[in-house]
Amino acid sequence: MKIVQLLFLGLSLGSIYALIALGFVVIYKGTKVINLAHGSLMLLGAYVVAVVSEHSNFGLGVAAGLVTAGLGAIVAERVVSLARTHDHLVPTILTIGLDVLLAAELSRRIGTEVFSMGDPWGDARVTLLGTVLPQARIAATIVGIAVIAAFFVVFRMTDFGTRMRASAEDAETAALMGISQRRVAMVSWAMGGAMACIAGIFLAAFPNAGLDHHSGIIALNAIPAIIIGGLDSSEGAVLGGLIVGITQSLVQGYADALHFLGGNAAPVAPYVVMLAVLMVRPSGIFGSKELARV
Amino acid sequence: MKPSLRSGMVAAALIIAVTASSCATRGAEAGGESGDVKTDFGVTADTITIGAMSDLSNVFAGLGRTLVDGNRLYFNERNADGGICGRQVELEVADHAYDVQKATSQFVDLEKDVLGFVQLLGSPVIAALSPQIATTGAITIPATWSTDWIGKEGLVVVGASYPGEIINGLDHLMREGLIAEGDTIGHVYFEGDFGGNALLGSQYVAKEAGLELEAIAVDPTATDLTAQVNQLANAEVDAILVSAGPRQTASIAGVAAASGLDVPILTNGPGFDPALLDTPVGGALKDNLRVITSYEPFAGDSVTAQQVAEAYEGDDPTIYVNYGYASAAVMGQALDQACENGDLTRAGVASALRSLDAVDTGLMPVMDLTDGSVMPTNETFVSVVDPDQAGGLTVVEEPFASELAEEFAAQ
Amino acid sequence: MSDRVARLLPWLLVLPLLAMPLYVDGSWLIIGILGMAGAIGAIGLTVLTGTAGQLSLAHAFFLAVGAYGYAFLAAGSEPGGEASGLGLPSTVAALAAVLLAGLAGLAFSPVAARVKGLYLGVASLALVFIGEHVLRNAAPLTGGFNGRRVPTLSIGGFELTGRNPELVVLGIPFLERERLWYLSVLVLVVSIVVATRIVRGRPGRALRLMRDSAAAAGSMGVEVRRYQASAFVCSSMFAGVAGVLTALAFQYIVPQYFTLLLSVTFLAMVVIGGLGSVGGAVAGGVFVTALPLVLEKFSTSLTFLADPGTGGLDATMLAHLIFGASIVLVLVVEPGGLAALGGRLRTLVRRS
Amino acid sequence: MTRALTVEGVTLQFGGIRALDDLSFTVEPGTVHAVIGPNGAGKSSTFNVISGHYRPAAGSIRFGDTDLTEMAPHRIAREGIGRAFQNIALSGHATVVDNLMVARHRLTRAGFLATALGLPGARREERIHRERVREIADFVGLGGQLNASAGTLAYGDRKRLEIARALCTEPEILLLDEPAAGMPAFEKWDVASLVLSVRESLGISVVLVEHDMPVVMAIADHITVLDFGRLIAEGTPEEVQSSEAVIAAYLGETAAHDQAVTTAPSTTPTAC
Repeated sequence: MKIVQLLFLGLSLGSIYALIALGFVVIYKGTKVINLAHGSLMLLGAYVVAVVSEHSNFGLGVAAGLVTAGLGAIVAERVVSLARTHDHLVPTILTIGLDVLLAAELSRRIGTEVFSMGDPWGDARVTLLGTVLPQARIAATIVGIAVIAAFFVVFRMTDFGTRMRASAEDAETAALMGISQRRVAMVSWAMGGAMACIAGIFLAAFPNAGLDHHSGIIALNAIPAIIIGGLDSSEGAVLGGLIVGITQSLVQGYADALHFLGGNAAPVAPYVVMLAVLMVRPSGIFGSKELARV
Repeated sequence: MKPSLRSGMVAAALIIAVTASSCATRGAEAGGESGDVKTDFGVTADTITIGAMSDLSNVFAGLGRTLVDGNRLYFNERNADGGICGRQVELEVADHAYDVQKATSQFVDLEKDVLGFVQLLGSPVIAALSPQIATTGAITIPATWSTDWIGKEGLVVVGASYPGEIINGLDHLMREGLIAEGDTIGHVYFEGDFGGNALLGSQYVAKEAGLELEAIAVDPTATDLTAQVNQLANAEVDAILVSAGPRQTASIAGVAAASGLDVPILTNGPGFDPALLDTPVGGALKDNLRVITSYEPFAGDSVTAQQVAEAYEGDDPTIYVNYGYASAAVMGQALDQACENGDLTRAGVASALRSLDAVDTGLMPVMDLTDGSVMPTNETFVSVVDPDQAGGLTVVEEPFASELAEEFAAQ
Repeated sequence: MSDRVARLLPWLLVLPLLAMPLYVDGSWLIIGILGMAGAIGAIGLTVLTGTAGQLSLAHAFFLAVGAYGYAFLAAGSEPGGEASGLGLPSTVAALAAVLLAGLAGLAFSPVAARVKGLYLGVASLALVFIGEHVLRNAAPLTGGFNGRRVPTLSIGGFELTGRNPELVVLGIPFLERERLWYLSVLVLVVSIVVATRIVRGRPGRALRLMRDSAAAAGSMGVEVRRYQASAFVCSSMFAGVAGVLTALAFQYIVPQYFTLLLSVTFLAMVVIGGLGSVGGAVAGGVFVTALPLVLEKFSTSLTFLADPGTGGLDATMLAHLIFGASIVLVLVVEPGGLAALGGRLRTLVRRS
Repeated sequence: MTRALTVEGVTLQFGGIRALDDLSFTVEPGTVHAVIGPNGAGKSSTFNVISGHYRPAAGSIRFGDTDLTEMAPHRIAREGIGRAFQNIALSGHATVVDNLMVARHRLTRAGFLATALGLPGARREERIHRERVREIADFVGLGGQLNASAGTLAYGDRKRLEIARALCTEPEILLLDEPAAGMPAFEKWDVASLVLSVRESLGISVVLVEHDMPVVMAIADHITVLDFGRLIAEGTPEEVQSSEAVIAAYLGETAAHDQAVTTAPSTTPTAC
């Protein structure tokens, strides 16, 4: 039964990683930038949720958090777009600068406090097939699935989704067809920011102890996920997130048997999986190959 | 613009000319006598400068801040009473932000201005600076209770060791009848000089008292310990030890309570942070957590603890205010002794400190510092969570040293 | 400006560096030494990321190989030591550690040759995490969590990073830091010369074309995969040198230093300096390394700074803000970084 | 010049689409050989196969007795096949002379170590090759702009630089991909005469892909005409001009073009 438990845990954790990873991918598809300020955006959103819900209620807090993280992401996108360059490396490096700035200010505000999210699930839990799962985590999985499903509906079926896909595939042609690159960029970042906020709420909620100034770095866990799945693949992000969650959970669960890996190998294991995937598929499982124009 | 050999030689000639004509501006080393005592570093006729290297802006900021507050409280008190050896004590605080590079550079700067260090926080920093501390001979009190650092020149670990705390804690649970021979205990720990060291304690007890031990290493970035708690639940543990950070303690307590794993949880001092009491896991901490320390919790019952609590002006006090005060008191008493010996040099302070066989700080058990190769005490308090108390802890068992802890320490 | 003066200029920059230990004390020297180590590491990264166009976040890992490699090779296996060692002569160990870093780069080259662009950047991230894991777990080699001591470097009994035999110059005792200072200046100058030659010479031209068009590089006879691997090896050897110097400066190394943060710091150095420019990398390396250290040093005299831990703007925070803002500003305002600013300055001077 | 370049039965496939279909032709030594055809006919693909960027599914490419079919691009370059790219593939920030020096790569040896140490051999080599590069730059008319950065050159000069760079590899045979594309008339004829003098004064065979028919007809010795990846005609300019298949293909170009777009492969395989 142990394996079932571990899979459950891995899936529930993986669904949060999937949300973070999807945020990365949406932004990448929209603008070809890996947003390395994602962790700080996540922290920003969750911080606002915590502060607002303390003074009013959780629903209002979530709304405020989503809006703040979305707006923060748009501001970030505007700054990134100021770098006029065709080199994809440059805007990605720029987001490191933004991350440092945002993280510095947030950690000054948060200081040594630990915020609770004020979420309705508290420390309640459910027992499923002998596995104890926190309700907040179940909610995370459900919300994660819902957000991801909604995203795919928007992406595949709406006009906006079509525009976004078009510009993801060939920005120049899309621009010629009258698709506003700028709007696509802003909306994709806003969506990415909002997803980060949702993930942040669940990463700070039970069974985690709450939000502190260091919570943002958990977003790093999603980085192997986006590479495993493929930078420009939404499906890949979801799959990658789940792979990372399950890998961590299994390696942790079988730590005794895996002792030759050294102590505490769980945080490192996803990176090993990532390298293995890259050796076979240099653009991830679902990632499209980079075109070589001669 | 390519440097050629010839231009290089011209430059070299210039360098020689410049350096020869210059008089170097750097001063000579400190030393000599000041008033009635021998001195070298950090002591003038009217001040003694003591250093504190802390983390005030990174992961251990909460701990570091209150620790510095405690250091300050003690020296302020002494200064108000006329100072030490007729001199006012100045505390030079440096914030290394848990960054080894920064700490290394700061140390060079700070070291020549201070007599010793009343605080050195962060195990990587302690490790990185340990050779330089040995070279300078500056008495340094590291904010750690790991046996890894005893017997290292210059470093004076104050209090009982992490494994000693764990052993006493288990002894306490056995006496309370909460665990017995044949039971299983779980130990969740950070690898390294904190958790890895504390694990020696639980391993020792498991062997000596016939307990089964389920040890799980976790990473400081792991804040969701559901998997670990499940593992402990599967092993049907009767008690959980946590030698990790406050977030890990909180997650374990929370998940364990939610899973119906209603067992006592023990942690070392660094595993508890009162800031967590307002989060959803606060209740679980209150029900099951016991904290084992060799220093009295903030606002404890002792006279000194009450005085310190009264004098404390900051927000959100933690138990480290008291430890900071007590470790400063150890330094203070070493300075008093050195003054009496007429030798306030680093070497003088070191030998004075090592002559103290009964240091009473008012907040910690009486300590014997004469043997640098063992911990100065094996006695610890046991405290439980009390949200109504400032600092969040209240003592349930006054300092004691279990037989097992004494035997372990003697090894 | 006459040709001769122009040729003398770079050497004139070295001049104050050589006189420095006579005027400033150990705390400034250590900042300088760390800055120079940073500069050397940054040179390596700018060759890889700037010239060859390969994004790498693995630089911290290669620094660690250099640092730990030196400590392991040079340390004797004395009883009571934290970790074992081979006891090689320290100069041999230092050179071997640099080679070892190069070998580590070579070992990664199958990935480097397969994976491109941002994927490579993230793939290289794996090395930092895996490396840190190994450093913590391979205790017999690395000393584990608590790290290990770094032996002094000496030539024929003269300690280049110690205090024996005694040496006094112009009334100033030359101790560890004074000696290491000169060693660092020497190594930095050599690194700059070597890197400049590589970047301007045949390998540099091939790497640049490879970055701009891999297909064209192939048709010019450049073995693209081999050159990608070579760039990695070359860059990791510079990182190895920086690692050895850092280890010598610290005298004790711990795994917690060689983390993702360090890799990101190096990336910031080369970006702020101007991608692909050796001079820029040096400027960026010194700036990024020294900034927090210098700010911290002056924090008490900078009255607008708050005391650390009070929630106001303290030195650490200010350093973070300047660090973050410089990355953003450089990339938005002057993508050529400090190197381009320097270029503009030169033009201005020449015109006037 | 003794070697002929023989393309024999080459088929190139992207997914289900045949970009080249059983293509065969021979470039005789010392000739200007043009490959023409409507858009999407497979001209650039032919070049990419010859220079090793694409690998054919069937068929072979030989240069004299040497089989190039499985060779990597850099090995093919070393065999003496030079290539100028259609979408200018220069290092924009580097100077003209550096862009040309990189083409000496196969003729020079100084590696990382020799360059880093500034060994005498490496310095001598650099000096000698700089001299030769200057000659070639003069030959194409860029002698006065050696130290300008490539990105700042006028379009026509960049095209010339492409050609010069290919020449700097000292090829036996030169592949020129639309050297006159996008140029005003007077510059086109400059390029045309440059191509002729490459053949005449340097004795290098030229394979030319070019859209501009008057230029092609004026300078080509031999023409291969492709349509949908297949050879539809070949011969001297006169023979080709009178070929009915060619006329049909070109007349139908508009229609063919549309068709080519709709059936064009959506992905291009990665190089190397």
